[in-house]
Amino acid sequence: MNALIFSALSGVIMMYSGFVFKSNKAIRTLAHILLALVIVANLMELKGIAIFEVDTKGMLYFDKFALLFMLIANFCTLAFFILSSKDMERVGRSYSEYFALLFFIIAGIAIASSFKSLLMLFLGIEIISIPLYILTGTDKLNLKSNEASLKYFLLGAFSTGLMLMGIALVYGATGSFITSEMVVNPQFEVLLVIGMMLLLFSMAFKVSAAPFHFWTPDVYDGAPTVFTSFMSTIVKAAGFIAFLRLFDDVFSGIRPEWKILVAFITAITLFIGNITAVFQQSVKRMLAYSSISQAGFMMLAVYALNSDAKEGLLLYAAAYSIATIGIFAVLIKMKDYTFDGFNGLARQQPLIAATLVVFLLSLAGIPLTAGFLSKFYMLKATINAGGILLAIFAVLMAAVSVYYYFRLIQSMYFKEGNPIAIDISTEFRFTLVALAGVTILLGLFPNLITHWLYF
Amino acid sequence: MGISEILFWILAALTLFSAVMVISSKNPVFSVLWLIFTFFTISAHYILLNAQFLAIVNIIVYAGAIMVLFLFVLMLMNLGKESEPKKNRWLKLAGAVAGGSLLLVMVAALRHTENQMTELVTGDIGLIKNLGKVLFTEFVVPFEISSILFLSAMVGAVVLGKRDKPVENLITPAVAADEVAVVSIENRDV
Amino acid sequence: MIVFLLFLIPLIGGLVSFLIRDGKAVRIWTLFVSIVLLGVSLAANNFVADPAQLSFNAQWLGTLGSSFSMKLDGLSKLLCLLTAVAYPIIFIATWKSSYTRPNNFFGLMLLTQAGLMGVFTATDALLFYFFWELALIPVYFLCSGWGGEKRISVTFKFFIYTFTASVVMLIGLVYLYFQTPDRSFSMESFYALNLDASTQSWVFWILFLAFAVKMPVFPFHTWQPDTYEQSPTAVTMVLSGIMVKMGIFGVIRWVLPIVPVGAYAWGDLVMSFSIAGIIYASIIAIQQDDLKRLIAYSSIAHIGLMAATLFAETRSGFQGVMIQMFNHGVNIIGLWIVVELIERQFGTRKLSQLGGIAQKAPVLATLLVIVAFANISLPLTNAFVGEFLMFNGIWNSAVTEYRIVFTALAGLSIILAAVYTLNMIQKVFFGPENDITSKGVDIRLNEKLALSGIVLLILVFGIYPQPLLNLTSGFVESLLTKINVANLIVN
Amino acid sequence: MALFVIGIVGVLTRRNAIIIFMCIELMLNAVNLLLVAFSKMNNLANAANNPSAGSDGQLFVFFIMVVAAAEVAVGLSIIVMLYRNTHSVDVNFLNRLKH
Amino acid sequence: MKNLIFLIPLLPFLGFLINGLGRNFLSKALVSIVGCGTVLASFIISLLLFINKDYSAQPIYYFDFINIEGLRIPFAFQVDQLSGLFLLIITGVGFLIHVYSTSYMHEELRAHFARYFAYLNLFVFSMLLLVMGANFVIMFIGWEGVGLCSYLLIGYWFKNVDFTKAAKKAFVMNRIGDLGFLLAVFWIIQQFGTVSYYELFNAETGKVAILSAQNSTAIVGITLLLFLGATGKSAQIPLYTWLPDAMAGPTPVSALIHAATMVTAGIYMIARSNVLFNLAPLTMGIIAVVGAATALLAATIAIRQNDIKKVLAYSTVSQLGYMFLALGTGAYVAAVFHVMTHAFFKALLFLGSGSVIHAVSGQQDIRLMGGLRKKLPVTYFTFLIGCIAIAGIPPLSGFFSKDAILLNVFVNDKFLWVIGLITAALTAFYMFRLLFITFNGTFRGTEEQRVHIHESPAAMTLPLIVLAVLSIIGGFIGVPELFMEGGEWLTGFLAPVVPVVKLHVEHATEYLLIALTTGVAVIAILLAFFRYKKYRPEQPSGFARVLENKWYVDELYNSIFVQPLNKLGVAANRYFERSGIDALVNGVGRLVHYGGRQMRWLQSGQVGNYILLMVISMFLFFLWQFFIRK
Repeated sequence: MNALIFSALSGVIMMYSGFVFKSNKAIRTLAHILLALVIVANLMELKGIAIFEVDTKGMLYFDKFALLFMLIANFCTLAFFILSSKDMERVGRSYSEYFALLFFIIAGIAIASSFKSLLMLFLGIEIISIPLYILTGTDKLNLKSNEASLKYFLLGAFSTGLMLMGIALVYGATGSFITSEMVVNPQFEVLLVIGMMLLLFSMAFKVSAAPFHFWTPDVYDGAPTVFTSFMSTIVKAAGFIAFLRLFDDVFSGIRPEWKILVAFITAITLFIGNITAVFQQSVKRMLAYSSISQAGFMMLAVYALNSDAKEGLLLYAAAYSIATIGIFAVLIKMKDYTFDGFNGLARQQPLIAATLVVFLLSLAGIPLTAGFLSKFYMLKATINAGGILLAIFAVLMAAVSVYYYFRLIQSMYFKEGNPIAIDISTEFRFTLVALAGVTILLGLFPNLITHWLYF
Repeated sequence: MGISEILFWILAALTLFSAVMVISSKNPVFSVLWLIFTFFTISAHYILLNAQFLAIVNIIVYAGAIMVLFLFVLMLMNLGKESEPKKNRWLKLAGAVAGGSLLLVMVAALRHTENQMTELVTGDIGLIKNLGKVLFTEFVVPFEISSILFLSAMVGAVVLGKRDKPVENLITPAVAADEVAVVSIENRDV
Repeated sequence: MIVFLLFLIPLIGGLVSFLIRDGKAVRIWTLFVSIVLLGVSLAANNFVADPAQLSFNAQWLGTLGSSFSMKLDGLSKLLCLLTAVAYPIIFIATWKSSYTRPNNFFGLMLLTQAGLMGVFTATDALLFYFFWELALIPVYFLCSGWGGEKRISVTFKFFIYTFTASVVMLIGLVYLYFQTPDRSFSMESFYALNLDASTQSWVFWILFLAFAVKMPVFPFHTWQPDTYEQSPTAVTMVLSGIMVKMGIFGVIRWVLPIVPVGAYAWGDLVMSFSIAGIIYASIIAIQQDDLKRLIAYSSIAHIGLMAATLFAETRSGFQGVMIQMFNHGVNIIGLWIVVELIERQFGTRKLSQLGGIAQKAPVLATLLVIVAFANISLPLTNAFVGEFLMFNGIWNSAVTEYRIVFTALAGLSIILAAVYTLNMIQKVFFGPENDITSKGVDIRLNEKLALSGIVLLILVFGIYPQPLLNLTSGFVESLLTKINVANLIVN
Repeated sequence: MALFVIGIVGVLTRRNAIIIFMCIELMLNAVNLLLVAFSKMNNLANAANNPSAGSDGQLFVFFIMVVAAAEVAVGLSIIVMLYRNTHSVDVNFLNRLKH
Repeated sequence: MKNLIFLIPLLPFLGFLINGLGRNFLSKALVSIVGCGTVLASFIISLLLFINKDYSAQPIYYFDFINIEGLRIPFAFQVDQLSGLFLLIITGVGFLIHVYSTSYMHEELRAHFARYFAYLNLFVFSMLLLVMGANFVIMFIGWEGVGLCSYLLIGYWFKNVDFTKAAKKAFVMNRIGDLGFLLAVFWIIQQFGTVSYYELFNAETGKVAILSAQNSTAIVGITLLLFLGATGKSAQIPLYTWLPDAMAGPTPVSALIHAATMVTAGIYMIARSNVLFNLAPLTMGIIAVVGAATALLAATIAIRQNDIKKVLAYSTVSQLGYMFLALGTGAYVAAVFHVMTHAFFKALLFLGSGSVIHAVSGQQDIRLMGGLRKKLPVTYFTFLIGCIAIAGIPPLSGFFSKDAILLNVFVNDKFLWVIGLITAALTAFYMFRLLFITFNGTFRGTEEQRVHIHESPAAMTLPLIVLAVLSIIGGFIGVPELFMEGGEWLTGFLAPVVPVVKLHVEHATEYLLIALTTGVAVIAILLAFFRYKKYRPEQPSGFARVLENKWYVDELYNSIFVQPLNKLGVAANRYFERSGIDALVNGVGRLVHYGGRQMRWLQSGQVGNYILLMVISMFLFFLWQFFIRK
């Protein structure tokens, strides 16, 4: 609750900061401070200190899982701010508003990750989505951005419709929106199943799982790269948390009904994400597809739905977000977004190239990085849930993913070229290295995150 | 078959008809008008279902504010005339067929429960007084949270509309209209 | 504790060498590290009797049921020794090769060594997997960064191939983890498993695939000749001398004792493929014009024999495989050194362009002939002992009905090996000189040193192999017990 | 239910962004209607003794309307922005981003 | 004395090491001294052993070569009568060849000279290991060792590509036999659990005697495989073709290979395992037939060869066939006896031919020789003795050993005896053809060569003389009792290893046979004399051409083994490897790539299509969930 309120307030403050401060630097500093405050508040709550006592009537419940995820999300956002917030200046003039929207999204994430009522789920998802529609379209003179924004909006609204229908049907079958108060009326079980399916589809849409992923590449590609970075990582992870919670709380009773469906969706997601990524020439678009394939892996958590899955999802969220944010942060600095644009980067910027390698290895799931362990958790959870074939399929697809991630490494290290990277500050380097360090650290000691769940 | 039931069937038929007209009208303006008509019939449904408050809000917010906004934008863009190029016939057909099949499947899955849904009851929970009470006790948190939503929508409209002067002027009233709508709802509740 | 040192020394040494900018200094440093490691390894093999010293256990990933545990038993000792011996020889042999960014090169080399040491000593499945990949990644960078013309695509194929297989193995390991009663990745728990026959038979494949690709067993071998051809020679030495042993090691440690029934059920098939691979690779080796490819195919043939022997499940066979792992490592490194020398001097590896080097470089020729004859396992060279025991193992196998056929067909390899190896000697060293080779000179001191070291190892273990046999005899005994007990239970 | 599907079909068959948007609104209305019906249906038994029973469904409808309003604001501003740049609201025109 | 046994092989090995490592420093004289001295020392020790009768079937254990549970292979020597005899032959004849070589190879560069002696020493070492080893594995070490050395020596002049190819051929052919040997060893291990001769063949506790009776298939298998090994090493059908090609090496090497060492290994091995072979009559039959066939085939080829060394080479093959014929009829002693006499006269002949070649500046074609009798008296005379000996004219050594063999064969199988007899006649014929063409008539070479002809130095003639003497008297250790009281000394000597089998033949028959053999030989010699007294080069025609081309066996092997193997390799490499397996592997990658490309079309960029696809998939999901799943 702390973080939710703080972030919402921060959003409001940022909204007005544009009138107060004229310098972007001041706005940026303010945003950093506010985010730090949010994190502090979050930590305090995790330690059991709540600043605000709000009775949510059982609609929100901030358990360790949610808080921990919020913490991860906030930390990743902080990293994102440090690495890329300067680049938001290049998107458009409404600098402070961007921050405001980002803070609102964080608030939405807080809601989506701690909902206990379908209403809250709906509101949370919408609070996340609406600012995203806007952020996607912020590069107003760029037709690609416009187009992406409209596509995102239309499809998003469509999926909202599906979600609402699903909620309505679930409500019809159970008589309540509060997850703990649901009583399944056996007469209406078929309603519940249809509702579940609709919710499944719409959530699959939000986390860009196939075959509801079509918006993802276009939107990620069209959106200003800074915001792609944010929306493809933290927001997506939040979607998964919500997804997991929803199915854990509401539909765990009818698991046989959806287990195969989820497995199927997972498999197609993995397949489409990886296979299509192979052919991409633009790193940005490749990352978009890679995010689909990573989503496939996270879907395994939904499939497995056990404690490993939850731990793993947290780890996954952290690992995936850090790595992707890092890569995007460098991508933003590049002139040329194609693979060839990275040729020879290792010569020019050895340190940055090395950190990128760490991130890519993490995404590919190579041991000693957080990416491996998070994938490992997912596989473990899946096998525990009996999906050994699915696990095998997943690792095969992971092997495919190595192909496109390593293409970038090849470009940087083994090809000659003269890439143009602009505006790389010491601070930027330092943060990247720190993130790489975190990636490796988590790869060695995942308990750093997961033990919070149990202490 | 009571009067309310007859009414229900008539309304239902009207609703569906107007909805079909929405999607089949060649002229977008007519579509909007048909949509408004649909909203009216839905409001009538609400009344049948004893949800008077919703019926009113529906008319005010949807038919009043939102649809006017739509119309406004349409007029602004000068899209009143048939401007839609021919869409691939096959694609259209495929869309219709796919949607139709989806309907069929869903209805088939739901056929056991279909009967239940038409039963109508009376009651007074739909009254503003009762709803307001619940809204500000149990549902106060989502209510506040929805303000975040509005704030972000507002900021968004501002962000998107900022640069070009003429459009900015256009968008701002839209936001204002929303604000007004919210305010009006709040006022009514209280 | 000393086992941890085996891993730690190259790891730290490798990380340090990244920081040494000076090319000369980094060479000296890495050589120093590798020699220290050799010392430690020898000490571990000979002077440390305390079992507590030979194992290492630390808490790690407790919630996952995995711990950082390592142990030196006979098998690990042997392979660690091989790794430790090979590196100084490789460094000395390639002393004069110049590399761009030498600090990265040597750093990665040592990291690979750390990974190898880890693979050979890990007694925890997850840890094993970690090391497995740790050994792979630096090699990928080494090959891609310093290799030949087509290095990028070739190495990529190699990497994806092995990676794919290894992740499938990971699934198998996790599956096994869930079968253990105490939910643990430790080797002991895995060994204690007693799965039913049908489970074993598919788990076997999941596990075996990774090792089959790594070894490689026909028909998973196609990455190998290309990779060997394109890699820098020092890396090729590591790859063929040590890394392929990871596959065999893996089967011995992680397949046979865990799914003995599966191994028994599929043994005939695997043996058939391995032996087909021996003949196939030998026949192709005869046709090769490129020295590196020739040796690569020869290696496939040799490894095929080892793979086949593993599934014969006899004492003699296992002993043979183990001693052969060591010996093959030594021999093939020797061959690569020769190739490196030839290529550096004459700028070509094509058999058709070489010839008559024996006149120009008699020392090289002599040493090569010895190494080459070790490659075809002539008696009194080290390889003979291994192959003798392996053939004997297959012949005396109790688990296959086709033992005689297998032995006879596998035996063809000693004929075919003679054909291609002598072909190679003849075309490279004998005959008249030509334009390319007439400029040649004999080898330098460091190269003599490295090759002499190899030759010395070849002869010493060829004449008196008993120390190596003793090293692993205890291990083989326990391995056989495990396999047999498991077979008995099921039958 | 039929209304919902008509909405979907509308989304499918039209290419004017605004009309698609309207069809989505249609879908939302279908949901609203359904919710109200369900809220009645589920509380048949206890409607008598608890005056506020079933109000959650209706309030949900209320929130949907709120959200829909916000969406309309954002959506229309996006459409307008696009129109400014392209002078078209034809979604099929939007295929600069593909593959 | 026994303590010195280990020195017998070790000394030549040391010689090898010294000469090999010091080849750039040691002078030729020093090399010669080391090379010959070590072998001489070994010979002296062997002789002392012989004189002291220090023979025993008990192995002398040194260390464990391989010792794993269930299989213990000690590094041990066994010097009994059989190996003792071989030791004498190897070191004795070997020494003479070494001495001969010091002169023959004198024109080589210093380093190569040393290399040559190093190889020679290694050769002797390997052969000693072969005969001294106390078990099959040690024997195998020597067995392969001589293969290696023959490879090195045949390819000694490595600049010549053909020579190195011949060396390769020798090694590969040998390896085929070695494989048989090796498999036999495994089978022995499986059957008996040991490879030690003592444990296997010992009359009291020998495992063969105890275990074998029950399983005759195994025995037949083992013996057949062993025999396969022997055919490789001892140049029998079908693996004999390497031996004539092995003439590529320096002539003394040929002498060493053909006379004293290598090729006798097979005989030694079979004689050594006579216990085993006696239990396998089938194998014995096969050996006899193969031996006879080889003897005849090689003899026919030898008639038409024009290379002086090739004639001798085929003669060797033929004589080896004789020995196998003897072995096959159970006459182990006769075979060993023939090995010994053959060692003498064949070494003599080879060294003689070397002397000839040396004299005519490296010319080997007898068609370009002739009339050398006057110029090379010593050579001619010793060569003549060699020819008489090999032709089997009494009382030279060849007569006795050949007679012993034929007698045995006659008792066992009349048909094979006829073949033996024909072979004997052919032998006499081709040897004297060689003699006459080479030494009689007039010189047919170039003028330059003619001027250059000279008798060889003492270091070469001396060994010739010694060998000639041995060829004359060597037969007396096996004189049949028919001629001399207390004859058959060799049989008695070898009795501890090879049980004595008494033949029951009438004296009259025996005399008749002797007369027949001798008569046939004499007739053949006369024929040769008349035909080749005045030789003129002639064009072979018809059948002669077939003979000159060695029955086209090489071509046959080439077309049924070598070519298909090469073609298979090329095909495997090109079609199976590249476009088969590898293409499959790459194909997976390409498929993924292709799939990626096709997948892109789904991403059409059109919102309408996206929604349509979503709706269709929703529809399918619903369909599946509610109608298909249940």
